[in-house]
Amino acid sequence: MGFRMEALDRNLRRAEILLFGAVGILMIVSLYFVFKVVPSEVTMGVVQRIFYFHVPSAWVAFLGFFVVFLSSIVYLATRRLIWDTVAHAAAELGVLFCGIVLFTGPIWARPVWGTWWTWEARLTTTLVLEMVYVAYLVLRSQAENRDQAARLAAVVGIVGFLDVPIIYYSVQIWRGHHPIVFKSSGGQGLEPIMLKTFMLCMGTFTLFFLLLLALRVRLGILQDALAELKEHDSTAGA
Amino acid sequence: MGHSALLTVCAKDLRQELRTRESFTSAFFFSLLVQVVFSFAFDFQSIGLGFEDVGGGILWITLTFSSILSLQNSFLIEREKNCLAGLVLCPCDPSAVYLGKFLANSIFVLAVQALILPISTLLFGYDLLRVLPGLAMVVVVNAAGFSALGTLFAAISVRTRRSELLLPLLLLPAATPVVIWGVKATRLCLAGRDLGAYGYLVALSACFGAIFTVAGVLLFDYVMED
Amino acid sequence: MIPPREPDVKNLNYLFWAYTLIWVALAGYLLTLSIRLRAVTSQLRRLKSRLPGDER
Amino acid sequence: MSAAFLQVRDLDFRFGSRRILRGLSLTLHRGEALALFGANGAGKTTLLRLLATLLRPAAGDAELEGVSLFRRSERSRTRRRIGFLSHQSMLYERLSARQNLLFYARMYEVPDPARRCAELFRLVELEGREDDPVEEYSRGMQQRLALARALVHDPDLVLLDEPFSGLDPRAARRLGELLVDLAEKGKAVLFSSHDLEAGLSVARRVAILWGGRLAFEAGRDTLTLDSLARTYASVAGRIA
Repeated sequence: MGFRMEALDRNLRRAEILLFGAVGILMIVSLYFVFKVVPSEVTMGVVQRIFYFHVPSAWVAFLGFFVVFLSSIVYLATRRLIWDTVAHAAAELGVLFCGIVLFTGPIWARPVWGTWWTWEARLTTTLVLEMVYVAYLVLRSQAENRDQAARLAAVVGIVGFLDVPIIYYSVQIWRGHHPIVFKSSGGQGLEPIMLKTFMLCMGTFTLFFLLLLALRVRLGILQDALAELKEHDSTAGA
Repeated sequence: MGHSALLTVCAKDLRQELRTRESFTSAFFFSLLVQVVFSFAFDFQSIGLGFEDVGGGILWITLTFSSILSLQNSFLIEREKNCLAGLVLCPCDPSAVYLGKFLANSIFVLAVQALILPISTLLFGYDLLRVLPGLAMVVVVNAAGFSALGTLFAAISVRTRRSELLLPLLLLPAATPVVIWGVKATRLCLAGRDLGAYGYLVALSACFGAIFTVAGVLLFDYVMED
Repeated sequence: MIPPREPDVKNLNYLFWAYTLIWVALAGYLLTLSIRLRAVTSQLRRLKSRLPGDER
Repeated sequence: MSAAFLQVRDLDFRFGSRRILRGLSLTLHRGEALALFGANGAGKTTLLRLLATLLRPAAGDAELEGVSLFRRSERSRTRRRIGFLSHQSMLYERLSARQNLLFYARMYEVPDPARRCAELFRLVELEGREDDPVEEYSRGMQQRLALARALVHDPDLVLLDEPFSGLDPRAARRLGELLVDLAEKGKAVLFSSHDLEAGLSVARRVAILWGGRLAFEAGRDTLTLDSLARTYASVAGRIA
């Protein structure tokens, strides 16, 4: 493995330990706040507490897609595979957190609106984005070799992200009426304690995202190194 | 220098299609099949719905999937004898190849629609002539928007192992905006509303097409590189 | 401000399921990552030991 | 000898994690034909595709009269000067030979496409079959048409990947004469081959590609067929 890669690997490992500690503590504090400290929202009752993890998941998924977008551009400019590894890791996390949003959404909607699925603008956008980035991951698996996968995925990573605001806007038009009181109650209507808890959860999830990203990127680097060694092994032997 | 390569590529695709008529026949019969199946499914008299309510969906499913067939074919013909490499080696700007293919694909899709729409009036008994000018514009703008993104994704998926699987998977979610605006505009148009009612939707689809044509022009070079 | 008890109780299981599933997803992913990481590092170590000479 | 027309300096190429070319260097002059020998997988095709600007090298550079082949800003001008005949014909089977050639002539912005195509059909002896679809052509005829396609814009550097493979002796001889004629007209010709004899009959210089580099290079006149065969075996033997 190249010298620079080993340095990166060491830094990632150091970052992981720090993040692991921070996320561990923050997660416990968040859970304590969400279940013990913060009062229930008056209209929806206790089930509204799903909000404190649901919305941060959506934010982190969106952050993941943004990281894919940036690292795809940098990869196309510099052609260094490390950026492609970052894009791949971020896309995988984006899909994971979108999945979390997509199944906590209905669980929240069921008791409050009586239906599992509501074509609410944000939830629908998340569904469409999940499909776009699952297609991104399928593209990677279908590519013939690593360089082609990186190049084609980078193009889809860029085009996919350009599509995000357009999808949201088109879904907004389709659903027409004002979005159901999902997030807006979180914004203005929240009491200070609720807002603090919400911010706490956002911070926790962002750190959690960074932890998972570091782990997944390191995995990508090691996989590349392994492939190189195997290749070397086979040609040296031949 | 640019437009000559664009027209040459487009002319070549049209000439090849005229000679083989592969993508036209497959797209046309697929669309016909979809329309026939829908006319089985919706017996308008009994369910009390006019065609206006459902027509948008029917026309759009036909348009979407038949364009995927012709987008797929437009790059499969290049893959056969590695003509993709032949195109890459040309001194022209790769975006000229993209725009040439985009133009050819849009023409194929619209040719299929031009034949399917009259047939759908027979199957579903709505008055096409009354809505024709508006509907034609909606179909043209949305087909172009769909092909703009579709041409880029077709060029991407043809290079991978399973391009037939990958193109719909990549294109359909990403093209959701065009489908949503297209269906909504078609329904308003079929309901006899004037341009004022659905003009903004056609404008939005046009923006979608413009954005992804520019993206295609800028990114096509990276896709075609071996 | 003590939250009213009765209307919440039946929704409690939804809350429970939501958080459980979030945890299963996150912890599960973390687990698979660490397993895959351990597998790759051990394979790397084994392969490296087999090619002592031309270590690049 | 004039200055080097094509200068390749320690070219590296990696396919995924496999290093196919390892610091390959090569020079080619105008009016010279170089035969490139090497076993399958030695990197002959990769080298030719790199020089045709279809691939990007991991390291090293190749210059055409001082201009790098891989500089994006020069790419259009560079590609106008390179002709590439690959394993696959790059022809549209459903279109006629004339339509194929006219298409590429227009794409390369050849001044008078019709006249140029007629000239090429005469050169590759396909007169009278111009309007048949390429799918009705025999393998030899398709190869001749593919050669015409590679020469449509009268390139200065002509790259041919295994042009002699699958040709009967008569066709091989005719192709050899054509390549010699190209070199005499001042073109730089680089072709890969398995057929030592055919290569020797055409090339002014010979090279053997092995282990990602030129393991052997020599002028044609310093060699006989069996001395080349012996060197080839020893090169392959020594490194394997």
